[in-house]
Amino acid sequence: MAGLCEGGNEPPGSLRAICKLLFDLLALFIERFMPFQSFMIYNGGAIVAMKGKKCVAIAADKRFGIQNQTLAFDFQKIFEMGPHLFIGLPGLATDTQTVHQRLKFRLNLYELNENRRIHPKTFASMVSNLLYEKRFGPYFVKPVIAGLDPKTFEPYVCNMDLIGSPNEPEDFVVGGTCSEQLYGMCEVLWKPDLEPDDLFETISQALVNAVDSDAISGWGAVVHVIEKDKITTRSIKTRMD
Amino acid sequence: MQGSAKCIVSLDNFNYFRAPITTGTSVLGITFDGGVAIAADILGSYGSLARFRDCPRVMKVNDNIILGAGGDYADFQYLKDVIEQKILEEECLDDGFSLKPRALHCWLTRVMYNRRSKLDPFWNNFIVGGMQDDEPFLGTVDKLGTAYLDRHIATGYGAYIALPLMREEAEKKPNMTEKDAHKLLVKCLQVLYYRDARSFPKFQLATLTRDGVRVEGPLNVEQNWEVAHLVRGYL
Amino acid sequence: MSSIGTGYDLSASQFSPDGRVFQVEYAQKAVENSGTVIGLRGKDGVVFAVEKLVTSKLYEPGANRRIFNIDKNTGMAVAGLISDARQIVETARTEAMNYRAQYGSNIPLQFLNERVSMYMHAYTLYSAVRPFGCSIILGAYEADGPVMYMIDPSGVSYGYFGCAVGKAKQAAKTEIEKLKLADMSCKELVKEAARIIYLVHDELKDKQFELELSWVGADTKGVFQRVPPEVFQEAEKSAKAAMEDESDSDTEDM
Amino acid sequence: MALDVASDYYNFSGPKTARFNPYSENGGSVVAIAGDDFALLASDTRLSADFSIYTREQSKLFRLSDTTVLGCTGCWCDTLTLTRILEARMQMYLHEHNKPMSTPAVAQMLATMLYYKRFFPYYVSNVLAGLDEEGKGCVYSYDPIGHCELSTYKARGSAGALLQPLLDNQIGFQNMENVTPEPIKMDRAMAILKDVFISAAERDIHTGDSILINIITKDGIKVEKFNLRRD
Repeated sequence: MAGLCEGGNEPPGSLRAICKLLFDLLALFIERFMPFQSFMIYNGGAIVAMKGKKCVAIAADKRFGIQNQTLAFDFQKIFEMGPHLFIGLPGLATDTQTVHQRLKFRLNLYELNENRRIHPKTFASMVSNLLYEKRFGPYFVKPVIAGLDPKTFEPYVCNMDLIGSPNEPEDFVVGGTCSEQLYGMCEVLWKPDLEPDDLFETISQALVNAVDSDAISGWGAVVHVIEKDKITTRSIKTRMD
Repeated sequence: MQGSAKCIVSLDNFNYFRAPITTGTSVLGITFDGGVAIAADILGSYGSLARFRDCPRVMKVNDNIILGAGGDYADFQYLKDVIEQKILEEECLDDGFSLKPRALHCWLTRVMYNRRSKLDPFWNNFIVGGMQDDEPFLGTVDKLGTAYLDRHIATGYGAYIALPLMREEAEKKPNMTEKDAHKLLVKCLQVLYYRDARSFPKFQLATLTRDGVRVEGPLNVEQNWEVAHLVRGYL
Repeated sequence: MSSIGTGYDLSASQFSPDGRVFQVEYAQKAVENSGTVIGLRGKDGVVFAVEKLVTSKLYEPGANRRIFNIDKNTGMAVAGLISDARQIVETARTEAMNYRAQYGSNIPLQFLNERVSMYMHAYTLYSAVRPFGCSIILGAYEADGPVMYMIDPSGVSYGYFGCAVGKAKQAAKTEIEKLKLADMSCKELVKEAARIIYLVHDELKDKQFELELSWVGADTKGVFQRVPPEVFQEAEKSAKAAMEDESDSDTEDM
Repeated sequence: MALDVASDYYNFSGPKTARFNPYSENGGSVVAIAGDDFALLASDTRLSADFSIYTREQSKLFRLSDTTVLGCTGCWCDTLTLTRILEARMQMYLHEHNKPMSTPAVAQMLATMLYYKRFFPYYVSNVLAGLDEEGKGCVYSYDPIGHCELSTYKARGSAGALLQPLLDNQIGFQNMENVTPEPIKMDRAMAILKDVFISAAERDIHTGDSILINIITKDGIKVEKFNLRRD
């Protein structure tokens, strides 16, 4: 949409303001005729993240499709942003990839400047800021962040709406086209202080049963369980319909 | 009701829509030990103009039913005549049967739903109160025909401002006396007068108990604008 | 009477050679068979009294009423075929309702009387329908005082101070003429009405009857209603008492 | 999440006169579970509109006969009308056939009644639970225009999407290995009912206050009440 490249040479103040205004108006105008609820269900997909005992887990389905047509079942929606930091980006597939690349860019700058690993909470603010820049022409992704604090290894999960309003609960976060189903499943299955293996079982059941009642999510699933000393990544056998 | 025979109204080629013209604001209903009470101010608003300042909106239907109405005043007047005729016919039969609150509530629900289904609604919300099988009865129905019973009901703005006050009071005093109920209703009307821009400081209060019905009004709401002195910033 | 049975009495739309409509006369005959109904109009109200003949002890008291409310302040007493009369009651009530729906106030008795008379009269013009076999008395208490009308099957109606229809209408009329109705109050009228009904009732032919009393007037605040129980008992007691004196005085005349 | 609601903000296309909308969403959820010789039907008792609570004690269960109960949520004015007509139709059936309607019969009639208003639908989600002619538990569920489906368990209403996958997993044993599904027992069903409604009340603002559970067995229909969070 608007704002094609990052930074670049700066046109003089007033010209820059006018051009920004034009871009925003253009974006608003485009929005007017494309109700963006339909962007959210254009490609489908579902992501859930849960806190456990000194660990977090994040899981996602693997489907990539255009409306009803399924095109691939190995589409990556969760990206590793650090040894103990993952982000899931459900929503419009093209924005999933663009936001990931943009975030990677900003994260690298951050970690080069600070010469240390980013804290998940700070990373969440970075994501929130990136999304809010596009307040009036947003990326259609609902990020789900899961990670451990690089120092204290304290579990952290967070999710946001598409303009970056953060929500950092104590239990679990969900995102994607079957978020209602995921809330139903997580609300019952999740318990505090789950060991990594139990957390894996819980998050898998939550995701798989939720996507089963959603036509445009599923086709395989991947689960990352993040602990202090290791990350276990497994893919789950699910219905492939 | 015999109205002009209307062709079947389909959703798409419907070009005009009913809107309320002269409207009444919230109506409050409350049950207490041994009876019910309904209160409403007597304002007929014409949009934002406080145009008609003596529009009674609470009426006695018969010895065991009282009725309050909000929304379009013309629709209320029409229905009021129909109800009064209904009661008159019943009295003429002189067979010892008289309309009970649940019956009127049910009938009213059907009338509202049928008009809603013709996409030409009575733009009102009613509160029906009375004694049914020696128990206080309080029910409401809106312009869609959505109807339900409860111990405290408030329509329109009252749902946001008065109902929380009533529910909180009910928790403290489960079965209120008549005096408590009146005090609570007046308090709610006072707060509504402060906050609802279409409210009015004169109101009617109908009370129905085993020993009879009385519709008092117009009564005045106590006003206290002391807070004005604390306001800084604009004169 | 000369042209009875000569075929002129089969439809209401035909005149006999001597200018009579027999169907209407037969209808009036039908009215004579029912118990006597009297209406008395005093200075501050109207009273109706009905001698409701009870042909079986199994009847529930108060059943088959012969005095109806047409409106809050208007009543109607009927004589003749009760089912015909109920149809007229329905019609009168509808008329009263329509009037209120249109004009927002109670129908003045004069207009109600006109409408009901026209309605009954309409049934005497066509051969497809028969006239109503009932006479009705309309009574009300309006702003300018009590009003009473009586309509018979022909559709003809007059205003009355006192009137009687039914079985012993003539005997009742002679009694009514003795009363100075114009300056009698409702209370007095009720007693008189009860007395007259007891008087004209023929013990031999119709064994049992139930008295029905209704009134409307100043002391009922303009509401037409059945006479309250205590006033009813009092009126009946004095009527019965009057009957004892009556029977004693007969023997003396002998 | 928040901005789903705002999506209509972006669909703003100039001023429109406020058309009269004959429908309203009054919330509420219904769950039915059928066992071999029983059927459970539970509904919450919160009636709401937008963000305000009309009443906290409105049952959405309608006892149609000794063996059939209907749970009906959605547009409350449609619910009232539909159930009234349904009860009348069942009365007529009783008069004509001199026996009460069986649950499958009611199920079929309800489907036709809903489709009768195909082009001005009753905006309700129905779940019909009861015992069939042989006394086995059965659950029929519907979409607003009469598509009827027989199953052993179903969740419908504002929290239907939250509850259905859960029932599939816990009762249907879906996605569970080395588990041999067998008909559910009464006490396990009751436990599940309460748990699912507690979770639904957590996440769905239109579900809460309390639930009413109708327990339908051949000895009749028992009613149980169970409180939920009231916020």
